[in-house]
Amino acid sequence: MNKLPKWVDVALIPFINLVLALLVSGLVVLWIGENPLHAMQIIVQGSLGSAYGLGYTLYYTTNFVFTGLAVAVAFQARMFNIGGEGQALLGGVGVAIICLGVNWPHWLLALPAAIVAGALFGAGWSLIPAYLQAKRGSHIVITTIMFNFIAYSLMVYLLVNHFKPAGEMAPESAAFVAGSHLPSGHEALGWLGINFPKSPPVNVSFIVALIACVLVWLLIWRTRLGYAIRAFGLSETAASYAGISSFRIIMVSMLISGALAGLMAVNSVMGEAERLLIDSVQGAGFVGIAVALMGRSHPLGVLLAALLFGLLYQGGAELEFELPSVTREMIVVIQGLVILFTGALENMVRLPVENYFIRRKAGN
Amino acid sequence: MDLLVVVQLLDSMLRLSAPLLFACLAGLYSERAGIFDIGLEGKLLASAFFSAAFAAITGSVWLGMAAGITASVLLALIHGVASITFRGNQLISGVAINFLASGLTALIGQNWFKIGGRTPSLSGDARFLPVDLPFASALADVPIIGPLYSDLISGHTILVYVGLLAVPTTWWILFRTRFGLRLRAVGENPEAVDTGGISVTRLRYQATLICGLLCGLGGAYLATGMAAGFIKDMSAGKGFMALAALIFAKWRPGYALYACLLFGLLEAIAIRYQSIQIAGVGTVPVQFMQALPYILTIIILAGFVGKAIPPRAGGVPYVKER
Amino acid sequence: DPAIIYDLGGKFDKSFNESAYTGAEGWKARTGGSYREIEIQSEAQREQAIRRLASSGSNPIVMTGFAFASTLAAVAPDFPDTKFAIIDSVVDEPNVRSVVFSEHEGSYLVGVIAGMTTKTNTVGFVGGMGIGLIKRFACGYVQGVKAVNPDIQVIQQMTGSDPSAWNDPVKGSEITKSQVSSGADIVYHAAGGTGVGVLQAAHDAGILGIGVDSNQNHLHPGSVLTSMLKRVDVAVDELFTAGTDLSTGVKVLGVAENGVGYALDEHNAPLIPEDVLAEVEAKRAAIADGNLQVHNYTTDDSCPVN
Amino acid sequence: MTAPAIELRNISKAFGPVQANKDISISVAPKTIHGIVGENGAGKSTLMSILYGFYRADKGEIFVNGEQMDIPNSQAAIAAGIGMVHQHFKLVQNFTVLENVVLGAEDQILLQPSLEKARSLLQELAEGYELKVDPDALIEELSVGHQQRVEILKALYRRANILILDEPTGVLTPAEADHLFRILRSLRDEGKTIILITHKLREIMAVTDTVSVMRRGEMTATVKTTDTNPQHLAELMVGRSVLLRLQKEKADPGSTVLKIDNLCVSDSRGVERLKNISMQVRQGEILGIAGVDGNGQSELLQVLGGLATGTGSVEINGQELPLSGAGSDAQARREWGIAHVPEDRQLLGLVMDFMAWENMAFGYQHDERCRRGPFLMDIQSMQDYCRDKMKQFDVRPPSITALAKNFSGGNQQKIVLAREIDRNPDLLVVGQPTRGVDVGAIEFIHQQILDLRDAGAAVLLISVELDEIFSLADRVAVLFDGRIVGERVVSETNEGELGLLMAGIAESPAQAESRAISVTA
Ligand SMILES: Nc1ncnc2c1ncn2[C@@H]1O[C@H](COP(=O)(O)OP(=O)(O)OP(=O)(O)O)[C@@H](O)[C@H]1O
Ligand SMILES: Nc1ncnc2c1ncn2[C@@H]1O[C@H](COP(=O)(O)OP(=O)(O)OP(=O)(O)O)[C@@H](O)[C@H]1O
Ligand SMILES: [Mg+2]
Ligand SMILES: [Mg+2]
Repeated sequence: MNKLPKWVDVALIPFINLVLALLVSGLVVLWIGENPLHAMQIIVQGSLGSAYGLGYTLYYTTNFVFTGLAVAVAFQARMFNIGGEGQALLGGVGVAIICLGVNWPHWLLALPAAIVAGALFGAGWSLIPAYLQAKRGSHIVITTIMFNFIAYSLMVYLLVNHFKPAGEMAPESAAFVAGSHLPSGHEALGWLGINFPKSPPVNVSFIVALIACVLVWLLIWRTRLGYAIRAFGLSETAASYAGISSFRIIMVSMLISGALAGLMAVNSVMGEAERLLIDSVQGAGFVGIAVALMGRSHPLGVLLAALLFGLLYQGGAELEFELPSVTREMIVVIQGLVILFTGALENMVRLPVENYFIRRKAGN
Repeated sequence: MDLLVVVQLLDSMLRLSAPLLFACLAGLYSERAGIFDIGLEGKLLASAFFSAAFAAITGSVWLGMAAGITASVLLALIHGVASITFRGNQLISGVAINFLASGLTALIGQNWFKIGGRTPSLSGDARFLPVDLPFASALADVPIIGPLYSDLISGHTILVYVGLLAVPTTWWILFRTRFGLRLRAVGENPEAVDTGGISVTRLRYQATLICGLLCGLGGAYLATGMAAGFIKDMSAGKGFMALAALIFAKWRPGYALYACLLFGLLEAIAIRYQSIQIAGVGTVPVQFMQALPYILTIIILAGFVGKAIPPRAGGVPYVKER
Repeated sequence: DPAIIYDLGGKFDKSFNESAYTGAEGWKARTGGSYREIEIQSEAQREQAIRRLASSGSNPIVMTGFAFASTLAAVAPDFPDTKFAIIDSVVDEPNVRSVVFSEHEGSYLVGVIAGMTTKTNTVGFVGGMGIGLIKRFACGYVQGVKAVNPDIQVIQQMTGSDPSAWNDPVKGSEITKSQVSSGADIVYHAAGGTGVGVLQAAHDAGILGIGVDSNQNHLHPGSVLTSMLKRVDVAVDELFTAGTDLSTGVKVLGVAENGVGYALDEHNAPLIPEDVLAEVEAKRAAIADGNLQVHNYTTDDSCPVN
Repeated sequence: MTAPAIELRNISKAFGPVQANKDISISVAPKTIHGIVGENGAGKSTLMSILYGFYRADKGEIFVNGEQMDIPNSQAAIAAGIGMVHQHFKLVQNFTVLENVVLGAEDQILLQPSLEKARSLLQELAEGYELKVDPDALIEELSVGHQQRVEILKALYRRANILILDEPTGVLTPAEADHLFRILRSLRDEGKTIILITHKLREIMAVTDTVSVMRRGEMTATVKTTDTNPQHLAELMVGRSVLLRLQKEKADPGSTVLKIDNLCVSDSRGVERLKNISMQVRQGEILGIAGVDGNGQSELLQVLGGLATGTGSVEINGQELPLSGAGSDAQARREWGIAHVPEDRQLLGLVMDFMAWENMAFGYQHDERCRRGPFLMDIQSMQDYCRDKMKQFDVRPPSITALAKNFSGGNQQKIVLAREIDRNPDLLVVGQPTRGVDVGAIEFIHQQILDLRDAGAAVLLISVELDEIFSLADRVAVLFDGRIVGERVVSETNEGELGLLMAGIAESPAQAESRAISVTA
């Protein structure tokens, strides 16, 4: 019941939330006995200060764009998909099957196949939670949490019993066929004559992530399905009045969400590891929650928030390297604080800001 | 299977289900009061770390436990402030708390002890040691009763018994006291409580704090009773499993005990046998055993085996004036 | 400068990684040099860690653990001017030194000690992941035990099939408790961080544990019978000392090279009487000069005794 | 003269931008039944909730028995001897009656003694006031009438001397209501003071001693019941002389559009809310459905709008309309040419966080006008259309990008109406079209509905406002307890007759049926 200027809602409040989260993080760093400004400098320097760092930042960003979009799409339908972790793991299985099973002549053929497989497997892993929510009202948060754990177990089982080449000790699949190798930043930019370092794992999946952002934006704001999803998310009762089927919206939004999470494997499994590892997701499914919250469930916001978290992740790795007393768990703390301030404690910031603007308007 | 193996398995089940039980009862108080809590995991972890850390520093497991409980209660308070005072999303708050606990424990652990985020190994008074119940050694040689009593029932740390006692106590508090009545009411219909002249906020904070306390005990048990020190992420999903047990138990203390024992038993089996041969079924991989609690919970949630109806006002912030 | 990357257990796992750490620190103290180190936190960080160090000019780069094998095989060709060394696995690249240990020989020796010490004629073994490397430990151990007395029963259990099996003390202690109740009075572990729980549980139950990799005798003085030494510390020191001149190829460290052995110090001396000491020393000499062949599980994926 | 039992001075309360109470003063004499009447949203419940400590007033003073009191919470109100039966019951559904009664009034830590005490007291009260209810029954198993008794028992158990009842009869059968009034009288005769909120003038006249009238957050008058009459009260309530009727042409009904036979609808708990109703509406005709809120009107709207399932037969232009399963959803209803203006525009009719142009297509997003290609929306065309409609219906402000929640109630309703009427539906079902809408807008909305009728549509109008029925409808059917208890031609009936029907004091269903046939045939 208020008329806040739009920029307050989409920019100012998230910004204040972020500043609060960073302030508290700074206090933690201070408590550990390091200089927060110095730590900040290392993070920024390490993530943006060199082509090398940027390459890693963008690699992480790619992961977080996928999982962030996954959470965001579900949020639009007021579904809280905590299962990105499991869906991304399963997406990895799909991608691995494609990259191991076919002797691809060229990555341009392998990539679409892997996208389809990753999306299908990811969506498949959200199918049962979605169905149970839609048909039986089983809380999606609980079921997706359960499915994350089931996915971990399934992953170990699959790797140990099916993917692991005989005689190998580590639970990981064989290396993917050479034809499924995605051009890295080094190679791709090399075609344009740009010299980009060899090691960072950023690869053409980054482009796929950007395309996914555009497609999600189109879906949510330009298609009739997106219209229905948003209507359902904003008012379930009104949606039923309009003849929008709750079953259909829950299923569709959760399947799209799962598919997006599964797509993350194209970057991490196919693009980076080039084999299926046991924890290829590394918590990115959860980072997606923070990303979607910060990004206000809008693809552009998700992209920016994913960049922020990519920066934190890469910077965090450098931080650990440079300041041994600040381990990379610092990033997990920052992530928790961002989720706390932008998600759970939103009203703490929003109410005073709202009051301020309402009073200012009244004053005029 | 001979008696010895069974006793061993049950013995192990008791040990393994104790942390689940604490967390499950913790969740029970919170959710019965209408506050969903997926941050049980984080509270367990925080408590595990701080109890081990303080036990290591002070040499006293009791001081350690107090520190663990304090940490867990502080996290519970954050959850309370977010979800009661500021009417935030309880699920998001829970997620945030899990992250905070996971990050802070490793970070502080490394900072304090510089051994990779773990605490030094605890020994002597810095740990909860098994207590022998009266007559345990005297009865040990009596057939059947002997092993059952002196191996299975006796010889656990004090916290295991506290956990078991917490079950009837919780039942009694919920169903036999004024506080319990109000607590259950506030999770079903906070307006009824409010118009009855009782503060919804206060009740919910109380429930959250009890939740913190119990998670604190669970964490202390994890690090100073079951293990001899803290290692990174040692709660390893137990908080979520407790949540599963809570749903499985349909938010009732007695069933909660059974659910936790069942999950503990599954874990005990999974630890001992890397694969299990079942006649007619074939080999059951250990991963299936590990996933079984979650699968069972999904089946319950799906409503195929009885319906788990959560407290009606659960997860919804109490808003009096829009 | 040289650099080292520790595996998931971290450099303070009181075991394998810690032994590598001791070696690195020893080198530093001795030469006054400096080195860089990374403890990886997850599987997916392996590659970043290697590349990070290689790009920043560290040379040679040592990594501890077989799990680095596939990653290293993929990364090493990208840095032809950098020398890499991997411990516990063989990577066939021109710039990689592979260091493997004859764990079966060391395990055989502690098996002999266990066999001569057990009173219940039952001893236990707790492995980490059920992989070939660990079965090599187990098989050597069983051979040693049975060499003393073929009637001794050896209970063997693995902790799990994924890397978390290296870092789960609670699981280790649960398994140990179950072995104790089955009559074992000595339990040997080859389970990294999980072993902390094994030794703890052995101590709590009043039986003897046997440590692995590092000398773990001090963890519970009087309750750790001995430790199977795998001189990762010696290997790391040697690799660091060789520096950029490191020769590549495979190097096997066994009893003869003093790469493996058993620990004897003030903590466990009272536990090992003269006759046991004499016997195990005799075996050690026999293995060293080739008179005694201990079967290596990984050569044919099978063990002659069980 | 004794001090008033309750005196409120200059109470004001705002909910955000809504000024629910403005500077209200009222005085209630002890040992009387004091009625408060007012339209929906007048602020009656808010005022009483302030007195009961559920809300805090922004300003104003409260005196109880002559003493100034601060009532920060319900506990304080209870301590001051005030009890309240809320419009929406505040009971814990899966608790027993006993547990609900003691909740918040337990006198010690242990529960059992309190429960025992309550059990015996309940017994006494039950006998004293005819308030029988099984103390061990779960609330969810009780009828609403019994649930209300529990609420009254709750108040009495807390030794309330001043009892507030907020619209207690809205959900009661007439027999239950009469029973309630008997109880209220005997409570008063025992020395208790009772404040009765209702918007049913019949009840005010029947049981109160004094009556206060509220309108739009203000107190407009307090009079002795014996000194007034319903007509006068009604004028005070709506703030104008009643029956401001539009000029309307005589209906010229054509062929039958809607034919309902033996329609039954049950709610989610399986309680039958519509019982074998039958009716017909023809082209160019408005059939009004009158009745007290909660007698099945919502279910009728829902089943026709595709929001609920039912059994029986409904025909549209002679074709059988599916009442459950495939093809019975709201989308399908629109394809059948049924437009639905829901009772609750904020909950159903609009997505409050959608912009005006998005809401203008709501439910019709698959129309040719809204689509571009197989997936996309034609945003340009949707916006142009919205701009047109907003001009035509004089929606203010005329901003197509404003969110629905930022329009006033009347303008929100205009958006819904514009959208539904514009499709030239064969049948328009409309619920409470002017609830919470001001006079100017009412006139406009009524005119639109009449125009639609004159253009040949069949209109089913559901309204609790008899005024509205008389202004618009050509025929009127009265719903009572899920049944149609009578049907009249509007020009041949009067408010008195309909009021009796609405109160359930009427002909038998069989009679109603035969009359319905004779009227429509
Ligand atoms: N908790 C609340 N938050 C915000 N607005 C409210 C709240 N309660 C009531 N209102 C608003 O205050 C105004 C007065 O409402 P109130 O419930 O007091 O009316 P009422 O006279 O009791 O109406 P009714 O006859 O429908 O019960 C309405 O506009 C209503 O929407
Ligand atoms: N929460 C709000 N924030 C901003 N503007 C509002 C809000 N509520 C109402 N308005 C604006 O204030 C104006 C008056 O609103 P109000 O609800 O008082 O109208 P009203 O006089 O009741 O009219 P109606 O009879 O049409 O309901 C409207 O133009 C509306 O757009
Ligand atoms: Mg009201
Ligand atoms: Mg209005």
